[in-house]
Amino acid sequence: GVAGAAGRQRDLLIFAASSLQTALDELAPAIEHATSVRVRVSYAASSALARQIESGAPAGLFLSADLDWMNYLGDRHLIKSGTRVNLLGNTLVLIAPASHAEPLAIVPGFPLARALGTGRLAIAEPAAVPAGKYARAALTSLGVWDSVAAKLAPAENVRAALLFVSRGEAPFGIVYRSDALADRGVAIVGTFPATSHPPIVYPAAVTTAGGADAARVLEFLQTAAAKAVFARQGFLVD
Amino acid sequence: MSVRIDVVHALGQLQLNVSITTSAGLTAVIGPSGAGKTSLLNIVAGVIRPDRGVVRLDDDVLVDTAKGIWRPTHTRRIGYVFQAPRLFPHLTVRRNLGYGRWFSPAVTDPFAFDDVVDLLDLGALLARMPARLSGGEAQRVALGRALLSQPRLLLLDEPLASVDQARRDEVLPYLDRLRAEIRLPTIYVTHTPAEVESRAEQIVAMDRGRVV
Amino acid sequence: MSVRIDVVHALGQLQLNVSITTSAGLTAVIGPSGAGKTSLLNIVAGVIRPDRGVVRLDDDVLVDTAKGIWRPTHTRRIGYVFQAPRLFPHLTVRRNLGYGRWFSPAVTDPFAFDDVVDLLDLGALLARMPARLSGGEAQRVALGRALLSQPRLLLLDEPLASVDQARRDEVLPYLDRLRAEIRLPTIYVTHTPAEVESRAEQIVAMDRGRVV
Amino acid sequence: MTDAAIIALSLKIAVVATVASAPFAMLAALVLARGRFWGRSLLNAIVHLPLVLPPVVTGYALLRVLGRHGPVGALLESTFGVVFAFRWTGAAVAAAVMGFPLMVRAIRLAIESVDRDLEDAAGTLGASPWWTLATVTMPLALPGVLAGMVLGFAKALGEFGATITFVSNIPGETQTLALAIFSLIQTPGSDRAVMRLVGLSVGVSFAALMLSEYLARRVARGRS
Amino acid sequence: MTDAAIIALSLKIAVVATVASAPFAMLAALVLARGRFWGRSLLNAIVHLPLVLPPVVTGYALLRVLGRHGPVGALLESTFGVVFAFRWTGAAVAAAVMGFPLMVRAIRLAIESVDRDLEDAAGTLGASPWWTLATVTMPLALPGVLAGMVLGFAKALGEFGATITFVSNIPGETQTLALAIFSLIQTPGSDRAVMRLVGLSVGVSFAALMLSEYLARRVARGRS
Ligand SMILES: Nc1ncnc2c1ncn2[C@@H]1O[C@H](COP(=O)(O)OP(=O)(O)OP(=O)(O)O)[C@@H](O)[C@H]1O
Ligand SMILES: Nc1ncnc2c1ncn2[C@@H]1O[C@H](COP(=O)(O)OP(=O)(O)OP(=O)(O)O)[C@@H](O)[C@H]1O
Ligand SMILES: [Mg+2]
Ligand SMILES: [Mg+2]
Repeated sequence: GVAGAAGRQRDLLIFAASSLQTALDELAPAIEHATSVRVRVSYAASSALARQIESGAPAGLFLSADLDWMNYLGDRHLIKSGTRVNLLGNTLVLIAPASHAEPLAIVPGFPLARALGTGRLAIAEPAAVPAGKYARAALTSLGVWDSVAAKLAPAENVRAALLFVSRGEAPFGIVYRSDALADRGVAIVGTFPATSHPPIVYPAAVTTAGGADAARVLEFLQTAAAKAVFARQGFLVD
Repeated sequence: MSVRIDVVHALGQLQLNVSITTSAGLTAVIGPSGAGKTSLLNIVAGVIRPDRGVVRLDDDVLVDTAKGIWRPTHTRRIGYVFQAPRLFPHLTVRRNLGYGRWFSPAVTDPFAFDDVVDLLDLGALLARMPARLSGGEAQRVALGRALLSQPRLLLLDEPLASVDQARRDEVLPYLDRLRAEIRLPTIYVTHTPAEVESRAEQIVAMDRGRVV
Repeated sequence: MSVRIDVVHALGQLQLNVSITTSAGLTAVIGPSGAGKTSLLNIVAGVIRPDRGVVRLDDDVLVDTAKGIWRPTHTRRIGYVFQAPRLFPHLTVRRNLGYGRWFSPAVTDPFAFDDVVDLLDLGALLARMPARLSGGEAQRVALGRALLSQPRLLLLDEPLASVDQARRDEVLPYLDRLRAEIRLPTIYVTHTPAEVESRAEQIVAMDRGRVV
Repeated sequence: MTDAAIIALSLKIAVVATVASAPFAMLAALVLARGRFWGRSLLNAIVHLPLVLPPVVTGYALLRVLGRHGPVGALLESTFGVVFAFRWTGAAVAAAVMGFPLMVRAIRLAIESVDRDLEDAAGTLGASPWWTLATVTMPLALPGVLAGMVLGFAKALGEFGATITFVSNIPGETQTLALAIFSLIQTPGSDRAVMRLVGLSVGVSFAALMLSEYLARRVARGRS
Repeated sequence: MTDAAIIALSLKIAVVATVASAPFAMLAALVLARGRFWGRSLLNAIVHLPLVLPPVVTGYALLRVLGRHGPVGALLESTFGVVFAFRWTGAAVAAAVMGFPLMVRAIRLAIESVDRDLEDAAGTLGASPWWTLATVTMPLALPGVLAGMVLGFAKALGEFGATITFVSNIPGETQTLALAIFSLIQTPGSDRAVMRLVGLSVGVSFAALMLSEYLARRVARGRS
């Protein structure tokens, strides 16, 4: 048994989007200390986790990188809607290999296609992965999507996109600031205005299987102490 | 025991068409290479299903294509020494010899294991794997294996082709004794008519699929 | 041509220890099952590497363990009809027969393909796959295949064991003729001394790994 | 989780997956090698499916069918109390399913190369087809069974997509070496840790391969 | 991309991956089956690596080695002008690498079951070891080569993790069926479209399997 089994009441299984791993792993001891709940975290793609919760996964708390999949669970009454919060935010940045990074002003119609030349723009899969969806929205609102749409290198997730840039395979990439900060092989050459894309939100909620422990942990994640850790990782906290 | 074989079977260009009845004792089948001797034994043993015909051991109908009867090989209790030894490569000589005994129903055992081993001089080979046998040794093991399965009919396809004269002269009288004591009828294919001339109660000469 | 064989080789419990010299013509090797006849041929052909010893064809040293000489099988030009036919199952009879000709250096061809096919009566089988041959047919193809590879020495391991009398009586004189015409020395293993008694210029009797 | 615990869990999952699926793989291989029935091609296609589909799809299908709310999963839970969802047993199921086509192919190939003449010989000695199978065909196909199990085991060690989709990535329960490596790869700056786990994976599989080669050599030696 | 274009690309990648890696797989299988040299166990382990490691790791390794800035990738580009990064050729490389252990195992198993007596016979007829290999051993191992190629092809169709990590998911260039399915499965409410593409995958592989079984039957029939 994972959570909820008799005698192991103080164990909590959290389902969290992969991109939260560094921060949550760092927070785990503090969570245990503050709430006396021992947490175990399963990191995977938000889509996989949401479908697992739908199939009765014993997770008490879900931290998604994606509004759509949280909504998916909400529509099916699989989360306690009262507990849902927008836990974190993030910023979208344009990155280049650290070795030859020159600032590029991100304004409507900025010459990204020309800067790319024959190279490709590494982004997370724009049809499916949240970071890719935001990137596509931002480029569209800035009027440069059409000029780069044929020059994309869509990756499985943000980290893979990051890898393409840090390995120098792609001259530019679009990732979250939190990811860009974590990789010394890349440099941020520009930041997308928050207005250029829908707000980047990491929603969190206690699942219908979750109990008081889950609520307490979620509460802790919203304390200043927790926020400081998230902020240090590059997330936006309010 | 009488064996009745009356079958028609097409083998590539060859049309096998044989009708014979043999009664207890030794039946020799002779004939040139490609005459259909092996195929005939295969039909009796149940390894080949004939296109048409009947195979009977006394009243026991093994094959009757008209009536749709076909007794599977393993229920026929017919010992068969193939033209090649076909030993089980993963079993020692001892276990090859013992393989058929699992299924032999008899309580009394006219073919005592040790007798057969002595007769065929297999004592020194029992622990050997088949890959380490000489050609003649392998063929003797195959013969012993068939004898030890306690068949009610024995089919021998040139069983002594690579067995030396001395041993041949021992084995043939032993087979005679077996036939005499337990009335084990035998069909014996050979290229060396001399081997069986004096013993065979019936000689079937085949050529091009037919009895001539 | 003279063949010098002087080897020692351990085979399980058997210690093969043979020293013979044969000169042009037919050498018969006889002896009971397990005597080491096949192993001897294997050593000459290069299929087995002897523990110690020398094998020479005239001045051509094939094996000399003391000097570290070991000529690989395919460079020896020794035709070998094994105890089992060992036909290539994926090639037709015709291509089995032709297999060795790829490598035969001769310009003149004393073993004309058609002659061999006629002699061994293989004409009707040329398009057949080996799986569809009878035991005797397969052995004839193996013999033809070895002859057609234009060897300078022929090793025959009971090549006529499952060949019928009539054909045997044809093949043996043909082999005589080959030996006479092109001086093809032959080492012939058999259980039927009668087969070679009148022909063999030398008879080597083996038992338990030794010449007796 | 310590490295040792992750390795122990991975080994448990891989061994259980390989051993438990071997009989089914033998059966499927046998039916494909020897059966002459109408649905054979279909069975063949189904066996190959986990290879052909992206692992995520297989994992998703497992979740749907064997999950707590899945038709088979619910049945198993209510009748036998067996739960695969989010348990190590489920990870073993995912690994077994993904390795299945590999095992079946190897075993089938070996069965197909068994000399039918030997089976005929067993028949004339009184062995029924089933007994012949057990005492002649399968022993002779043993190298193929071993090769299949090696492939299945290696696959089980490396399986990632179907496992994480079916039973998630729960430390101590379903987080195998492959999943731990994936998690670490997602974490920037953990190249060192990734290399360490990759090294462990390689070490475990190297040991398994050596063992299998040793067994194969013993089988081969036993026949000469 | 239309479904037809995705299928065409997937087939191209799978066929090229399978055909191009087959000779290497035969060579590796041969060396493993017959070679007696010191590094044999090591080679065996290396061949199995893509099976043992999570596909993402393999993709990552490919990127490091064969990427534009990887040691081999840079060399290939400067000497031959060959680029794998973000090209369909790179997807074929990823598929080939992932399918390699499967091909090698099947071929090796088949080579090991070839009767050595036949090779000896070829030798006495004057065939050198290499010629024997070409005219006896490999033809007799053909069922294994076919089985291996089927496994490799199926794996190439389903390969996902290494491909997307190495050459990304570019429609019309590197987006195979498996990658297209992956994109869809991450999108809520796309079950229908996923089912359609899965159906296509199954159809393609079914056709490939039928073809391979037909070829295998022809080989077998040619020998009886
Ligand atoms: N690999 C091996 N290991 C152990 N013993 C072997 C091996 N090969 C052959 N022998 C044994 O060596 C002896 C000689 O074998 P060989 O095949 O040379 O006999 P042979 O004279 O040809 O007999 P046959 O007339 O029966 O063919 C036999 O007793 C055989 O069992
Ligand atoms: N599967 C088959 N397809 C076609 N022809 C076959 C098949 N099996 C055997 N034959 C042919 O049928 C004929 C009879 O074969 P069989 O094996 O019965 O001969 P045999 O009398 O035993 O000969 P031998 O003394 O040479 O062993 C041969 O010409 C053989 O080539
Ligand atoms: Mg015959
Ligand atoms: Mg011999």
